[in-house]
Amino acid sequence: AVALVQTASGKTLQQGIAVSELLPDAPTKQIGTLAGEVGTRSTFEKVVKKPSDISSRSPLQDFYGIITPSDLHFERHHAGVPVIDPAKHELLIHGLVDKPLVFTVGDLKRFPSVSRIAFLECSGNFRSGKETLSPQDICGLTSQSEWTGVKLSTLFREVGVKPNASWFLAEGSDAAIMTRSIPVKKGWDDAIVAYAQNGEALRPEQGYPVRLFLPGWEGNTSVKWLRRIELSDQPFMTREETSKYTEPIKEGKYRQFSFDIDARSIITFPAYPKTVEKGWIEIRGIAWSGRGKVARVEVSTDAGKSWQLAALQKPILDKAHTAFRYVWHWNGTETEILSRVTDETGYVQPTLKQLIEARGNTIGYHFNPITAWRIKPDGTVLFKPE
Amino acid sequence: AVALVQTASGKTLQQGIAVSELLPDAPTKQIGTLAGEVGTRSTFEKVVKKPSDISSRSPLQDFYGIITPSDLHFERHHAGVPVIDPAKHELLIHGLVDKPLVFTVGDLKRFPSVSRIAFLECSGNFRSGKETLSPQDICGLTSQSEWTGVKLSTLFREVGVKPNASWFLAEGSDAAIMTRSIPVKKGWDDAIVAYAQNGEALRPEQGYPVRLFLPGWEGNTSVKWLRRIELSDQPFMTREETSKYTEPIKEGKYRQFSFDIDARSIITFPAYPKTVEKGWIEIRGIAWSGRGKVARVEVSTDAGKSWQLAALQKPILDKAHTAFRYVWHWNGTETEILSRVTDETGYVQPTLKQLIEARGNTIGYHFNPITAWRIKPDGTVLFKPE
Amino acid sequence: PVVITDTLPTRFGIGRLATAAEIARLDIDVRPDGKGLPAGQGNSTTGKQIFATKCAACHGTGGVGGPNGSLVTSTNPDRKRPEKTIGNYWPYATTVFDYIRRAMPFSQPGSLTNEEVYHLTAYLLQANGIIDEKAVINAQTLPRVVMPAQKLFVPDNRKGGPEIK
Amino acid sequence: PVVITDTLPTRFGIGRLATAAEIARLDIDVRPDGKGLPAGQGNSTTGKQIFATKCAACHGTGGVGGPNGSLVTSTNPDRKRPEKTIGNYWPYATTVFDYIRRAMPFSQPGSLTNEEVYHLTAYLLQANGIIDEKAVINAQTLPRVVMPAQKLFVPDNRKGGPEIK
Ligand code: HEC
Ligand code: HEC
Ligand SMILES: [Ca+2]
Ligand SMILES: [Ca+2]
Ligand SMILES: [Ca+2]
Ligand SMILES: [Ca+2]
Ligand SMILES: [Ca+2]
Ligand SMILES: [Ca+2]
Ligand SMILES: [Co+2]
Ligand SMILES: [Co+2]
Repeated sequence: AVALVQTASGKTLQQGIAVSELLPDAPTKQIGTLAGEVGTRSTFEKVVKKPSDISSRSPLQDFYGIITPSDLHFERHHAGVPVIDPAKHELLIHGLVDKPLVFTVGDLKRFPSVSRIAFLECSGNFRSGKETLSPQDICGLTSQSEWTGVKLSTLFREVGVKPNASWFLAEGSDAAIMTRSIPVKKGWDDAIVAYAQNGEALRPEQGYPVRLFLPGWEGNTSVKWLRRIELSDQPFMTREETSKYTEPIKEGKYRQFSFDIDARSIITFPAYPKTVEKGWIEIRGIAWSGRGKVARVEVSTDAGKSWQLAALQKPILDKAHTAFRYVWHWNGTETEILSRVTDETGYVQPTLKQLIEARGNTIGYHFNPITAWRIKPDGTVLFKPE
Repeated sequence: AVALVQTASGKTLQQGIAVSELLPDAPTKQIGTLAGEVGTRSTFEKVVKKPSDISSRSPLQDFYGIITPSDLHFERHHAGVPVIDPAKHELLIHGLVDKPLVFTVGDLKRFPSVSRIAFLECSGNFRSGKETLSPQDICGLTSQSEWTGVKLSTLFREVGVKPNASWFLAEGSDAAIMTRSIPVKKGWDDAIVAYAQNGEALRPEQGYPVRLFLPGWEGNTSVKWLRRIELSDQPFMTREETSKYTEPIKEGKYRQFSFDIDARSIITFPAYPKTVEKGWIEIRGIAWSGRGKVARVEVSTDAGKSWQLAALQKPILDKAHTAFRYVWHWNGTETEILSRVTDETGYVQPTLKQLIEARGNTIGYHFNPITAWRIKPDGTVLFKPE
Repeated sequence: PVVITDTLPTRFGIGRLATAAEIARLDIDVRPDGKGLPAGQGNSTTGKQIFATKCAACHGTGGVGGPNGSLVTSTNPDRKRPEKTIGNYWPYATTVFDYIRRAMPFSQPGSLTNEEVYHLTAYLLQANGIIDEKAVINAQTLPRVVMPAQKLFVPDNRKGGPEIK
Repeated sequence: PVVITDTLPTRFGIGRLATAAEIARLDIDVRPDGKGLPAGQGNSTTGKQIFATKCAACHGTGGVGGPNGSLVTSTNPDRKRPEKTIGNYWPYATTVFDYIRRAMPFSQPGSLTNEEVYHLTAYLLQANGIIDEKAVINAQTLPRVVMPAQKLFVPDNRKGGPEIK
């Protein structure tokens, strides 16, 4: 039915026409779903992690802001995700302590609590080798949550950690009984025994019901499904800090106990597989450092010849993914865009070449190079492996 | 089988015993779930909203920190949650503008973006009347997300809002075609046309694919499923700003266009239905103001006779739920605990009595009284309706 | 952290120009001054019949009672406070037209013709004693109807600071 | 915002004292100095047999190759760099015992007896040419085994600031 419609000033004649004919869309003509107990994700959204058996990469190119939806937080585990009944789970703290104690999950929640928004990144978070890699492929083993728990220092005081305790073992309750040795100082500084993530209990993939969370440190040290902490006067030299999570440096040596995550940034838009149109483009990305706050992010739109300061979205938090943006007018000619972060220690994100020069001709853990994206005249965007 | 177990120094004899007999739990003895595309919530967690047909209250007593999990964000809608195909959805901006424009969802995402963590609260967020009310029952129509979108001011510049435009209509694409009139100033100040929430696309219940987000203002004005904005030189006097969302004040008058959310706080632990034990208790809660930052939260553990400053968890953000904590030693005698927020304008959260004195003897929208919890000697906690 | 803003243009050239036709198709609001009211007209007698068929099940016979609330003012001795209705609480008559057209009947929103909405508006105003049975409601007359509740509404005067309002 | 900390006690009195028995049940780690090693002992001949039955399917015959990686150093001309194995990359022998006991065999973790773990440890050290076939591995001998790779490891010397390390 052709209908004469009203103008903005209501002048045109249109008697006897149902308003339904004036309205564009079905949603306005039928009552929607009533309120429920648990919300839903739109079925039009197909945002997923990319899993292997042992890890699953966050779709960084599909995210907005700095919070990672908990069910899209990257995964890395050594024997799958255990099913743990929180009523049966306990944390034992023993070794060089005055009073070895066992805490139920309920006990841990009774202590003074702390929350912080911080990233968690696997130190093996680097892939390269072909042009058709997305941010998720290159660097999807980093995610960010608001973590809540009890400070480990509070528990240290409760058990009375002895002065000669210099390391502690953190042990998980998964089938790998994952263990890492951690300097006691980190426990006093800012370690959290976390039981919540983004407002709710930890997700199973993230250590439900209790995990260690070591802000700024390589993800593997934030032992999930935490069941035991043993205070010691030396490291335990577990398999995860010897055979794994050690990396080659020059002269045939290997670096051990490399905990800090070096500062890194990546442009998540525009990035493969998305495409762009000529004109104004907001270049978007995230930057972070395991050593403190992001001080600055620079963006280059001319393959690294010149650099401009990007805007940083507040709040700029310590050891946290920080969103950066740079509004750019693309004239349609082929170019490369890059981002480079500087953290508050003055560390500037290196190029792959600088990293290889510094460490020798091998790629290992803690690779955080500047990522370049090629923008083709047709608007396709490709990763530039170096 | 009784097994002689090793001591911490490994001395006790225990040959021929499988380590499985030494280990407490099944999770360490079978490979867990492999990594996946989308994470899960532990089946041991039963945290849900409390729904009626038209609204659904967030379980504040079950939350940690300040981010509300998106699927537990409160709901309020007037004709259900519509199903909207983002490829078909458009936003029209017209009226007193130089250039009426239609934006696809993709168009909106191309503009410079902004993110902010802020609360959203329904101005009808108050229940009382019996002792067995939880924070969810009393005040569960408030939630907090990191919202991402384009500033409305950016779109205002794009369409060229005329100088004589003083109000705009925001219209939803639900079956109520929900509309509100908003002063143009709010559009220039800090309004966001949001398309994302906590890192991902808005959830359908929260306005997918596009909603208005007006920081600090009563939730109903943040029109969801936004399809149209019309600039005008006067308000439209829609049903939601006349028959609804107006409240009685003294002398038989009714307050209209009461946008700002007055500062409020609530203790979420200890609170009904949880119970406590004698000894150290961390009193926890959230505080917020629609007019800026939380300046201070005071807690009373003696029924309001004396007040102590609570610790505020950083970051303390503008127009955002802010977590507060107060560590208290409960000696087991009956008492009442209360919290009271002061915002940066100097506004102090009132008692119900003060509110009723100020507004006359009726309860309406924007009721933000101090909430008191009675702690009984047996550790049960009850709401104290006044 | 330095924020680059000087590169930002006023306009990004994003979005497509809206045609008059597509604006009109969506522009269904009605302002207190009548802007937005379509052609057509209604009267309370016809409105009463439509109401009985399409509305009374939810809003009661004659607009009083019903599972979804009264629309017509009445003196009900069972209630402490009078129910808020169009007669005693709605400050603008145009809102009646606007709201019914966009949202009612609840289970079939968007199904009424403009003519039906005019009739229903006329009926609800008449049943509330605001206009008489003979009155014709159209784009000219509706904005002129003065509602009893209009004088009750005052703007928000809260403004932060120590005073509780 | 003022933070109250002076009311905080050192100890909250939360948690229950761990008994020696329950500590021992969980305390399965083994340190480089041997602390944590249980009684028992192993030899490479027995270990070789257990390995063939329970491990070789994943780690290859003789610990070379296999879907889950070599554990024994070999010269494989197909590979640019030698595979990292116990022989060329593990700095401490105690880690072999600790890791196998806690995590292997991958599909049946926690199923080995301490004795079996000693045998397997002896075998993997012998196959890697670190101990000879006659050596007995137990709580006294294992910590004394010096691993070829131990000298390769250096502590992290990165510390922020402008230098790339
Ligand atoms: C199936 C039930 C149902 C039917 C049929 C129905 N309504 Fe409603 N009506 C409702 C509900 C529910 C509301 C409240 C909606 C809300 O608050 O979002 C309502 C609200 C209203 C209001 C606003 C009342 C106020 O005080 O704010 C008016 C006016 C109204 N209806 C008029 C009508 C008219 C006219 C019809 C018939 C054409 C009609 N209704 C048919 C259920 C119904
Ligand atoms: C079903 C397959 C499977 C079986 C059977 C198996 N393993 Fe493994 N093994 C693995 C996998 C997979 C890994 C890597 C685990 C990881 O990285 O988290 C591994 C790792 C190891 C490692 C560490 C290698 C390194 O370089 O870090 C050792 C040592 C080991 N296994 C020994 C054994 C022994 C001894 C047995 C038999 C008792 C055994 N494995 C049986 C799959 C298996
Ligand atoms: Ca992890
Ligand atoms: Ca809402
Ligand atoms: Ca209009
Ligand atoms: Ca409709
Ligand atoms: Ca030990
Ligand atoms: Ca095991
Ligand atoms: Co490392
Ligand atoms: Co209001």
